[in-house]
Amino acid sequence: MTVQQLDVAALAALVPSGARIGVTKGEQTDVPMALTLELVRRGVRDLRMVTIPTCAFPASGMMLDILVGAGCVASVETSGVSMSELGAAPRFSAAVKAGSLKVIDATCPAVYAALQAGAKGQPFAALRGLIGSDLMAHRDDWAVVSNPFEDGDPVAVLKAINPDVTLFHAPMADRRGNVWIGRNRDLLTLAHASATTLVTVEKIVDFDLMEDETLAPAVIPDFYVTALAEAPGACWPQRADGSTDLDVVRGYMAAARTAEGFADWLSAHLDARPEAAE
Amino acid sequence: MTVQQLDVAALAALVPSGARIGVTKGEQTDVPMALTLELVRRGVRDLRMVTIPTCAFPASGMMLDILVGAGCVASVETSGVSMSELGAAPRFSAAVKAGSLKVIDATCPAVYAALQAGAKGQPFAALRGLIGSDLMAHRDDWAVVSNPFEDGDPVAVLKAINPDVTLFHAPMADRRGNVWIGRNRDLLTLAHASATTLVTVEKIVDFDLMEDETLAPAVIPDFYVTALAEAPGACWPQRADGSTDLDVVRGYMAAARTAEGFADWLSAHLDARPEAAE
Amino acid sequence: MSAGAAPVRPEEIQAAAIAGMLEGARHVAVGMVSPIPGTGALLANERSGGATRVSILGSKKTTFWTNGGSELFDLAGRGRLDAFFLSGGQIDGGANVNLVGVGDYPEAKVRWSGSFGSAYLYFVVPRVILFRWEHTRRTLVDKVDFVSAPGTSEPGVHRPGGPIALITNLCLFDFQRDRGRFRLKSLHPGVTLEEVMDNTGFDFDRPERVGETPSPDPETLALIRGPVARRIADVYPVFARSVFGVEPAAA
Amino acid sequence: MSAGAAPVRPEEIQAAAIAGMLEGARHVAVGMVSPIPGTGALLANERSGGATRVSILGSKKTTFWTNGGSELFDLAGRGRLDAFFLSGGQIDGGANVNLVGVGDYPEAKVRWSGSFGSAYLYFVVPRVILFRWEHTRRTLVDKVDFVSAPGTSEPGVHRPGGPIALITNLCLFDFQRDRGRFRLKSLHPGVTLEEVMDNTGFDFDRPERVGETPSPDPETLALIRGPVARRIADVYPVFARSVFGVEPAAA
Repeated sequence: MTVQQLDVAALAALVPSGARIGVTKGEQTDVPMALTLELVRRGVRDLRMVTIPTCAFPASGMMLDILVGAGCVASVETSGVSMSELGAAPRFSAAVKAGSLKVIDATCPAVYAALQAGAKGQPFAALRGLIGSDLMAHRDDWAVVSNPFEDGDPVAVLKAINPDVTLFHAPMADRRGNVWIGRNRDLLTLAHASATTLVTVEKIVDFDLMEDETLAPAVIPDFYVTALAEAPGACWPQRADGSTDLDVVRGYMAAARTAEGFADWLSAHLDARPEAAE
Repeated sequence: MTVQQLDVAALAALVPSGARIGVTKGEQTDVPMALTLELVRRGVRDLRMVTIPTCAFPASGMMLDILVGAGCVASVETSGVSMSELGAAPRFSAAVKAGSLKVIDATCPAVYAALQAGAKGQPFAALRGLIGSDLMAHRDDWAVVSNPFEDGDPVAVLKAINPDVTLFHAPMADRRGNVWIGRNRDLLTLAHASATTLVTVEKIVDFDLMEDETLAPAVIPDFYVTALAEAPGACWPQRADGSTDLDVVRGYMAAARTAEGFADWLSAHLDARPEAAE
Repeated sequence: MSAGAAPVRPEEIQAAAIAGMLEGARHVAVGMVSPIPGTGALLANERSGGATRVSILGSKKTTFWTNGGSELFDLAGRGRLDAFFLSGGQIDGGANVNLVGVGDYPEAKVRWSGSFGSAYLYFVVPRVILFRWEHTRRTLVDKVDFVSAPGTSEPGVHRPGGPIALITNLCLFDFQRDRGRFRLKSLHPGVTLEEVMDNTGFDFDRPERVGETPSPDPETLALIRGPVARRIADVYPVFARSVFGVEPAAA
Repeated sequence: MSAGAAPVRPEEIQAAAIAGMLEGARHVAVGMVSPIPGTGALLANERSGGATRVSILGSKKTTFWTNGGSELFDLAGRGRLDAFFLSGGQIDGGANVNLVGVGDYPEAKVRWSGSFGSAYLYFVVPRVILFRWEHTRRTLVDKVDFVSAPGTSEPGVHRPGGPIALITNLCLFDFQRDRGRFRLKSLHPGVTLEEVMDNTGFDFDRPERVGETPSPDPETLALIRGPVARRIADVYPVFARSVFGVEPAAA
């Protein structure tokens, strides 16, 4: 079996409106910006975003902010959305203040624990902490139970997270569809937990990644990958070396301070396809 | 900080009698046979073995069988002990029949789930299945609870596993004590879950494993490693290429059919140090 | 290759029967020391043009895990493993499986290796195929001494999976989940109903007329003796040599 | 290097105070956008001869995870992370931290980024050091609008960790876990008690005589301005340039 190889637009076409979408935090070259812009072009609606566990790096915050600003998003389940040291995510903050975006507030280890349970196909995970936090009060998918192995020991349990669709960018794949992710292990957990996994990669190599015993440990095997696209630069404004073009993010933030500025930025960039500047 | 580098005997000296010992299943080059034979030489007693999740490959079954036969073991928590296609583990089977060894019977995914909870420092893990098995009836560290997120849905929960000491062999380490484990991810989970992790390695390399982005994803960082020894061949009768010298295992099994034959085999091999034939 | 030249062997009939139960499966896992299920699974893989993926455990070359030993179980928990094989020291008429031992547990007159993944996979894998190549009253018992994994579950217990069949050296049973009982499906060539009745320790249903387990057609036989035999030889060289006269390819 | 030449800066006093609270720690993690805690942690690392390991999040060069983003939390859950830093849009007198926003949740007059790992790490990390460089009644409030992470827990709740101190641009508070209240420990040089009282929205305890937060001795200052400044420049170049006049080393 070989994983379907498509172009980015065809990949994005597999994402239905209303889907629960998993995205990772953008610490490495994992931000699926090209896919995001295709979703905006398509006018997808009512996405229920789950960030693993945040979108709080400049490029990942920007990606989420664009989806929110473009009206594609119904809710965001997250432990943090920002542009990191550059500041707040403008369209996200505006949507929350306007009451047009539902935020399901979480805390990072709870997202991880629930996702790991999801990746194992188990119903819930136990996690220390949380008790007494207002986060708990607003989550009907978190509960406190008694530890059956210790008297008088309340423990929080969290319903498993299983996204409908996961989107990310990765350094490379092979022709069978095995995807190499380096140290970004969150991508593997997310692919295990998701019904559909759509991946853009910097390059497709001609050898079998699973045959190389130094690369194989960091591979997501092809049977977790629904479809992929070779799309160098699809993590723009992240660069392939893991750094981010902060001027792009600053430019975006300046524009997105207002709804009009955001609309202008968006139409300019949807036309220019900056994410596909090959 | 640099991890202590010792010889195998000094490493084994860190294992106290009565300790709960984690070992992996021996699918790759992970069987800590040299450490095992040192424990026997030292006359360690009352070990509570936890196999992750089995010792049912020829070399791992043999390792566990030697510890049991030498009287080092009080109990074995396991989902399977055997020499795989070569047959049953002779001293293990004899000890169970004689009633001198306590077996805490488990099932593989339960061991993994409980170990993963242990690696996260969480009190328990939920797992499907198990309900109605006689395994459940004999485990006071397993329980059935109601899924708080679904009515009428009983779910098994398993108390976390945290070994006192983990023992394994790995392909290589660097001078800081980072250990490269290839695809044998169980070793990483076990090191996370254990209070003390003692490792023999085939070789120590002169570069920093964490600096190599293709090797780093399969590294156990030094801060999980208590001490290590460079000991090529310490996974005997496994070979560095992952194969096993089955004639050694067959020879052991023939000898260990009787207590006397086992004693002879043992004294011959404790003297000969076959695991250190460099 | 001389497909059809040599007489059909029982292992080939059994493997073909197994492959027939794997149609449409996306992913099939084969446990350790299971050469006939492995042959059946690889036959299903060949027939499907690779669409049915086969993972043979204990063989790095034929597994694709990158997340440790728990990945198989996680895959199964996610509903992504369609079929698995299970044997047992004892199997009873309710499809309960005992992999632990004979006697009043924890006392053991005989101690087997242990329950492995049975107490989980039996619940979550939709098509679990039981096999036992010693069809006797010692192995197929009225009631197992220890339930490693129960054949059926109480209502309310999450159980998308379970046994679908039991194949032995004598015959093939279907398992009826609603009734919690086996039903004889077919006798292997040359086996009589009486032989099965005499050697089975549990009660089972049977149709008016019991058919014969079909021998593989020439095309299937060619697949078994060709690509399947060559691939199984990499994992089970002793088996492949004795059944197919095939040696493993140089690694 | 000219340690002692330039006047001591507030950031240096704060970082030295932080380092003093990290003595004997095996592993300290520093969250994102936390240059002064980062400076303090690296100072503790230098002073300990490397025995105190420092992981600065968001920087691949200064973290050592190989098991994804959950590894930090797993390490903390295992009791292997001794110290962490936490800030908040609001912090109240019970050491409750609000990272979510101002207003009647889920309505928000102001929305902040979110709670990150606070609701967990605050429970399991033994030494959590709170910091806030804007010491005003807007930030240090009587009661937070939203509890991202509570300062104390009911008896019976597993809580090996919690806050030990709050450091601001004006002063240093100790947190008294038994009383659930802050206690003023020292005023930074040039800051008066009245200034602190006027700018603090919560009630706190104070000793008869409040001392001054000590300035780092010359040896410490040399460490801060030497190896620590060079290392912090790799992670927080803008901060290092403005405070220490140091540029990052070529990567």
